Amino acid sequence: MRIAGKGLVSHNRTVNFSFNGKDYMGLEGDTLASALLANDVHLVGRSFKYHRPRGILTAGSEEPNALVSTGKGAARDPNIRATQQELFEGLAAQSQNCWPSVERDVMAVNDLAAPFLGAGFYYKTFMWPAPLWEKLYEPIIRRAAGLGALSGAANKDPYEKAFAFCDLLVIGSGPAGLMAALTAGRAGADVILAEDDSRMGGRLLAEVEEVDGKPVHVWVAEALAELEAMDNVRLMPRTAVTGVYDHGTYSALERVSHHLPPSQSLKTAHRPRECFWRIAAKASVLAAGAIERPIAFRNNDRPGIMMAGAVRAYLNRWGVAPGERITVFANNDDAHRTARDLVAEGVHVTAVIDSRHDAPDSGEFPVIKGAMICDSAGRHRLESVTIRSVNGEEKLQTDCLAVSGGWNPSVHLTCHMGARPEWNRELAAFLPKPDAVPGMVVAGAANGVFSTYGALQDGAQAAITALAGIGTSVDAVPLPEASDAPYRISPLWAVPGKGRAWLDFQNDVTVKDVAQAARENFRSVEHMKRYTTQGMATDQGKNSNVAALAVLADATGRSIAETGVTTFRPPFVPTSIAAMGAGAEDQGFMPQRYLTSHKASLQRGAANIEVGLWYRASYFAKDGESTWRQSCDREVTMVRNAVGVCDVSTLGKIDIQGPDAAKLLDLVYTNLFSTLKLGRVRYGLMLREDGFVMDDGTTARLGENHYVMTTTTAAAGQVMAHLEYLTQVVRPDFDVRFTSVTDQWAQFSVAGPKARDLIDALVDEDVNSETFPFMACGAITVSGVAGRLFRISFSGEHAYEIAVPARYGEALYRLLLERADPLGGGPYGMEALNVLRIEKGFITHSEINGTVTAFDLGMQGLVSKKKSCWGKALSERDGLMDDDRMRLVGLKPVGAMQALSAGAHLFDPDATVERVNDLGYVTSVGFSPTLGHMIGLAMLSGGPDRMGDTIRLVDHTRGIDTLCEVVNPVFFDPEGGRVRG
Amino acid sequence: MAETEMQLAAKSPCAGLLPLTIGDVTLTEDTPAAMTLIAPYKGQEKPLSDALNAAHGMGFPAPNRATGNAEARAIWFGRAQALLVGPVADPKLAAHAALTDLSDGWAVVRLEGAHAEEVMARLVPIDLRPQVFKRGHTARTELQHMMASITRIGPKALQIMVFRSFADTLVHDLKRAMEAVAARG
Amino acid sequence: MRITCPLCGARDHREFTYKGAALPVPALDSGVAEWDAHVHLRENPAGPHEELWQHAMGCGAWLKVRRNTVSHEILAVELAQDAGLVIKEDRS
Amino acid sequence: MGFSGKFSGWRVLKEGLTGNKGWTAHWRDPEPKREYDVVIVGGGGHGLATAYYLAKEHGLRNIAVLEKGYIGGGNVGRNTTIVRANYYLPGNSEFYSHSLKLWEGMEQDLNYNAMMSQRGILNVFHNDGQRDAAVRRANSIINQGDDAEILYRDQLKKLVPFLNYDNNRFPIMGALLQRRAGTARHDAVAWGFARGADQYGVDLIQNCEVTGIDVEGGKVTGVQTARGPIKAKKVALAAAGRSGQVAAMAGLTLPIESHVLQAFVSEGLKPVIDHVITFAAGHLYISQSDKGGLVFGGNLDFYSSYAARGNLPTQEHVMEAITAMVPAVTKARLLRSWGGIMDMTPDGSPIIDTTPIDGLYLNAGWCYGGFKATPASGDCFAHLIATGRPHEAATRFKLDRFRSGYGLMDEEGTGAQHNLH
Repeated sequence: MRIAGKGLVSHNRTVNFSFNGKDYMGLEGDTLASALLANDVHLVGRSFKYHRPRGILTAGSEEPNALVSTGKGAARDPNIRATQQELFEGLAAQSQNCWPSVERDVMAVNDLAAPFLGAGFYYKTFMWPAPLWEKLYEPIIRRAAGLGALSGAANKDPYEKAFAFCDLLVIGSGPAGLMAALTAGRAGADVILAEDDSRMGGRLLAEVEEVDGKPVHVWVAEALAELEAMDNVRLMPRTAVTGVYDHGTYSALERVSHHLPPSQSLKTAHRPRECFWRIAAKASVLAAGAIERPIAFRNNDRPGIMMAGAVRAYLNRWGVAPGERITVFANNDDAHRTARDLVAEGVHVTAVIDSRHDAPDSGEFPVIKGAMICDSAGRHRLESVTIRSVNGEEKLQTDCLAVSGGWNPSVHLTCHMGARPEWNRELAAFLPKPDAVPGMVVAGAANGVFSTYGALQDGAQAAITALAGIGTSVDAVPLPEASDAPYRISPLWAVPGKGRAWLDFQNDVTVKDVAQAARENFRSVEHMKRYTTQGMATDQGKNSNVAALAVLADATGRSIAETGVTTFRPPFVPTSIAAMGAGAEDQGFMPQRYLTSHKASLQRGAANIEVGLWYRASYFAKDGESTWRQSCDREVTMVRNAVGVCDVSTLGKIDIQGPDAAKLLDLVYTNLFSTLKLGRVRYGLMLREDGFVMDDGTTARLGENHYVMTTTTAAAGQVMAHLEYLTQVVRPDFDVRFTSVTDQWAQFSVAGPKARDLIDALVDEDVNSETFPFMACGAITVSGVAGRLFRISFSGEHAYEIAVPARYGEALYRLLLERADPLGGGPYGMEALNVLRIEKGFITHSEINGTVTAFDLGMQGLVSKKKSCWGKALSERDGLMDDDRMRLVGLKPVGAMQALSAGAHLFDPDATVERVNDLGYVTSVGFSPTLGHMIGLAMLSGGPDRMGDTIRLVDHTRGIDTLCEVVNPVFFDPEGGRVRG
Repeated sequence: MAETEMQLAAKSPCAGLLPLTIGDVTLTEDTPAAMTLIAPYKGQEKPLSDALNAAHGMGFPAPNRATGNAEARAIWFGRAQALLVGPVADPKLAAHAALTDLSDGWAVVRLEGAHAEEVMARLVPIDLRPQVFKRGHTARTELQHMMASITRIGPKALQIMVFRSFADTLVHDLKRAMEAVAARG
Repeated sequence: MRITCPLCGARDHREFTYKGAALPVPALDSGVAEWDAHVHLRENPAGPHEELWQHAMGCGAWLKVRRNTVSHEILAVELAQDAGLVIKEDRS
Repeated sequence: MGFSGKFSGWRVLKEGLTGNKGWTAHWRDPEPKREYDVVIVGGGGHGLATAYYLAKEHGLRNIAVLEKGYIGGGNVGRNTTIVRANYYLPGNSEFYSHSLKLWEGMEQDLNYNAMMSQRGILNVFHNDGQRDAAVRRANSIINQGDDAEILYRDQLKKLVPFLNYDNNRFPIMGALLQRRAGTARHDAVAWGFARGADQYGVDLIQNCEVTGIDVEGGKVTGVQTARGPIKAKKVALAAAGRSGQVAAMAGLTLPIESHVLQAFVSEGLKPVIDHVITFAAGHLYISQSDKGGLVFGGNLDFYSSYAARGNLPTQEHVMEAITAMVPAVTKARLLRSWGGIMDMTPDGSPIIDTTPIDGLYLNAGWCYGGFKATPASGDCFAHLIATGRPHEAATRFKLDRFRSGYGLMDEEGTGAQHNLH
């Protein structure tokens, strides 16, 4: 029921919305919850296990009951808190976890079976017969459980992430937060004030009182205007601080456009739905307020039973009375204000039922002292409550019950770094442990200071203390006058009696469940939580934890302090995966690196594959070629018979200079480089410190103290970090400098018998076997551009790699292809490159898979005996030199047309195919058009000792079971005549 | 031996991608004539700085600082190295430092406009607000998942560099952030 | 976590990579036992721990960081080049 | 049948009709005795399973499990609940194969429903190299006698249509499927073994931190605890996460670093993911619990830590991976994140072995494979403790393998840097 003119909503601006398909009207400034209550809608959802009817309990993000779905199609957003969702024109929301409707939910039958569905029942049954778990029991349980449903479609809404920095982060904008921000802001500190609510002011927005002689919301508006005007203060409404991390790192979730209708225009099409903030704050003030807690009694979960503070908030902020005959049930003075404010607005208050015998008479409403509510009635809406007092039990007609079991300070964020809150007997609440988070000062209700004046004072002091901690001294600011009423409470957790009394509303955990858990020896608070699921719902126990552990303490005969709390962990409010993962949509997950030849390759029909972060051409389909194999075979043959061009710029290139450059190379490579002559290139192998092969590649000596090292594409980053490690940690005495030049140079392999013809005709210099013998390198000029030429080969053919500054890469690539075409040549891709290298027994990271040694690869000859090197010591462990290790061999099929398979395993032909007989595996295979059959490389136990043996190759997944001959891994031109020719 | 003479066409890293204006923020490509990494040898920091001053008119920059001006700038580029941007490095510097031509190794863009820092706040984990990251300041950091160099070159202008091959992703990420900032209005 | 790089200042730890305990490097030829201990065995303290990080996405410097493994409090950071972990002289 | 009686559907009905008053403690809380034949340090899944199998398979009765906090409070209660046998290196293959077989009969054996759900695990691959590695792995699994299938894109699409098959960076090519793999209710595993061990008379002693290990003349004689000294003929360490700290009490330095691994759960949602799905790109694994929460995780935080909590970069990376790979679930909200402390070894594989100290046994180094190992770890460790010989399914989990170089089990090939596995 709306009260005309009351509250902070705009009474003259109506907003149309729908709930469960029915149209309603609300006001600007409403939440979905306040608008539903204004329309007298109380039944909003169903509980998790028993599908009990549920209404609105709270007025904040801790709401456990009133969870709805909004949005259509892929934009559907499940589990939206009605208490937080601001109303906008056209908002359409639906109830969840009910079918066919929230009024008639067939699963409500669960409630009848409740005696059999108590705490942990599922651990004790559904075990027979075993296969029925997956086939019957589990599907039923899964369908019954869960809350909202995802749409099933990819989320296309925009989200974003951002970073922010400040001296002081103030969390919460109630009296303590506002005073903290004003104190720090006036002193010129760099301040962020973050508030979960859409409107700043915190609890002050929900109260009728005066601050500084003005109505409280006027004071709030003035304070905000002052803060708004400060350049050094940033106000962040709709922003919940979700986590506290090490060294002043905070996470926060901003609901950027949940309160706006879906974007209709191009300008707002990219407007994020949410923003996930990473805030680095030198200090912080936690002023997150407190959360009111329910009292457990029989059937305390009906729609219409609400928190007393929430009832007051709906009245004072939104001008809504959630009932016509409202009853209050409390154990503290604060809840009496709810009755007072209702009466002041002419709402009928039946009585305040106060469990304390010494409860005050605080206004024009009856107070029944020393009494409790022990039951309620009403199917979809509260109709009556039963009062138990010294006079016995008595029914009272009422349509709304405002309950207060006291307030729990919001200590959650103080626990994110492992601290536990401390029990305060006087306040009957857990208070934050001092210095729980370095740099964080807690103030106001979050610190157990519940009066308005106390919170203002505490907030101001907290800012001074927090800033002093980072060396900034700040003057105290004058404090406004405000009420300083004491907080008086006498603990009451659960009303004794029969029946089910709810602790955790969403997960349907009752007092009985906790008592039963204790009886079954789940006495640790963690055991109780895990056994009953109390505190595991979407509110993470914000509404239920303290009462549940008080009930547990009672059941186990311990004090609350002894019983302790479970751990609060991030995030403080549930945070969408989309917000925390923003930026990773489509191509955003990892960067993409493109070759200078990328566009030209595509124009030649290239299919691309990703290699590390790079995109490379895998093959170039020509007209008439319908499979990659056809293209690959042609490209291999082209390289073997004419000339092929391949962009090899993805290989890591590291420019190394300095007097100790050669020493560094000798340290990092297994073989000697200090003996490498100027203008020459050498192949090298480098080891990890554990003795396994890290990478291989070539290094060229360009000058007296100048080298350029080549790494594989995959290991480029690892090798760079390794060199930094060696020169900064291991040998900082080396006078050597290096940097990545991978992107500086576009480098192309030109391979094949006609490679020299092509290169010689292209560059200004004479290229012949004298000027550029095999493994030579030098400067060249190509079409007026200074470049480099390396006579190296990864195909076994006469080959070069030609490099020019990257700006000329595309032009050179086009020119190379233009020159190759008339020679019968053309581009080749990764597939052909792979076959060419397998034919030659050259290794890639298919072989260097992190578990092989130089010995395994047959490269022990490359480990110099004249010097030591990084990784050599551990490479000489007995187990790594054992002849039975799996070692590199070639495989060719016995019977020409047999298929080989990478990932197949190897067995003796007369052994059974089982793990104990496993001799190795195939690393790489390809069809060799040169040889006319498939070839493969494999790691085979005792491999080199089995040359000529027949071995059985089995790939269950591809249905291949074939015999192979173990051969030398160099299939083609083993003498190497072609490469030198 | 080449039989023809013709110049290879040059292409900049962001060719075809920039310029771009979204809201009040503009992204353009800069193509400095030359970029040279200067890494002083042991004990050569002082003589190098002198030689740099003599040859190009600026000293070797301290960490997180850039020296020089728009025509010739020395940007601190990480541990024990700086990038000379603009002029071709005087070969005499090689007596004191390793010189490596990186003229083609990095994509260089300029982000300019009233909301430039807000765009960057969506991508970069350091505080680039003008009162903190002032003229002459530079940083090696990351932009999304890319290594980057960021330098303030004007009251509302930042220079951003990433490895050349990342140019596409750089523009993609900046564009996305520019759109989000503009959409907030 | 934020680590104060001696060169760059305080930075988010996403810019850094972690190697492990900061241990003096044995001589290359000091044999399997010493290298086994260096590469594999760890004191693994619950408390202050000296460890190596690299400011990989920043200036590239390797750092020796003294950090509490229980509270994550960072007690000291220095450039690894100055930390004296240098390789022992080979016997050969 | 023990203290808490036999559990069954009938019993649930009967107790339900009589007000659920008949349920009693699932295990006792005994005072520690002065001496035991075997003291197990660590009341997590492995320690409890060890006690259970020592009693059940080897007839020992005078056993205590000493737990610093509450039983099941370590990694068995803070993991992503995945059970699988899809390793490919000798040592791991036979061990996890054995473990999966034990899982399959465990609930009936323990008379405790741990909700073992053989819903299948999909390891998604994105390129040729990953495909070949998946094929090699699948063949290893089949050669071991377990089930594995390679599904290609179109087959996979029928099974899990909601993945992003055309991600620019990581298009999905196929997946390795193990149908017998799945999930289990992690807490219930600990409780089931605890109840089972208790029924054999094993003393489960909670809130009993071990503060010292007594060694005389190279032989273990007992332990010092927060509740006084306890003598023991044999002491078995099963304190993964804290192994280095516990072993140090006996003067041992282990090849182990402790690292934090985070895990995540979303709010409850109606069923959407029916399998466990892991991705070769981005180190992501995700499934949905029976309660409806998406349960997921990724890589380590990478730095040494004993704090059971993580930091943002890893959290964000995991969420980014989901955003890229499974955009259909990104409207789900993260409800809770937590961290577990992992014993990371140099090859990513565990240790079940004797130690240089007579009577002191070590079960450690589970990296993040500990949960699925729970029953076999208990069975094999119990075998070693009782007989002095390794169980045939755990002959290779040697403490000295890093020094000898024999039998290293580096499944990922990342080398001897503890945090890279």
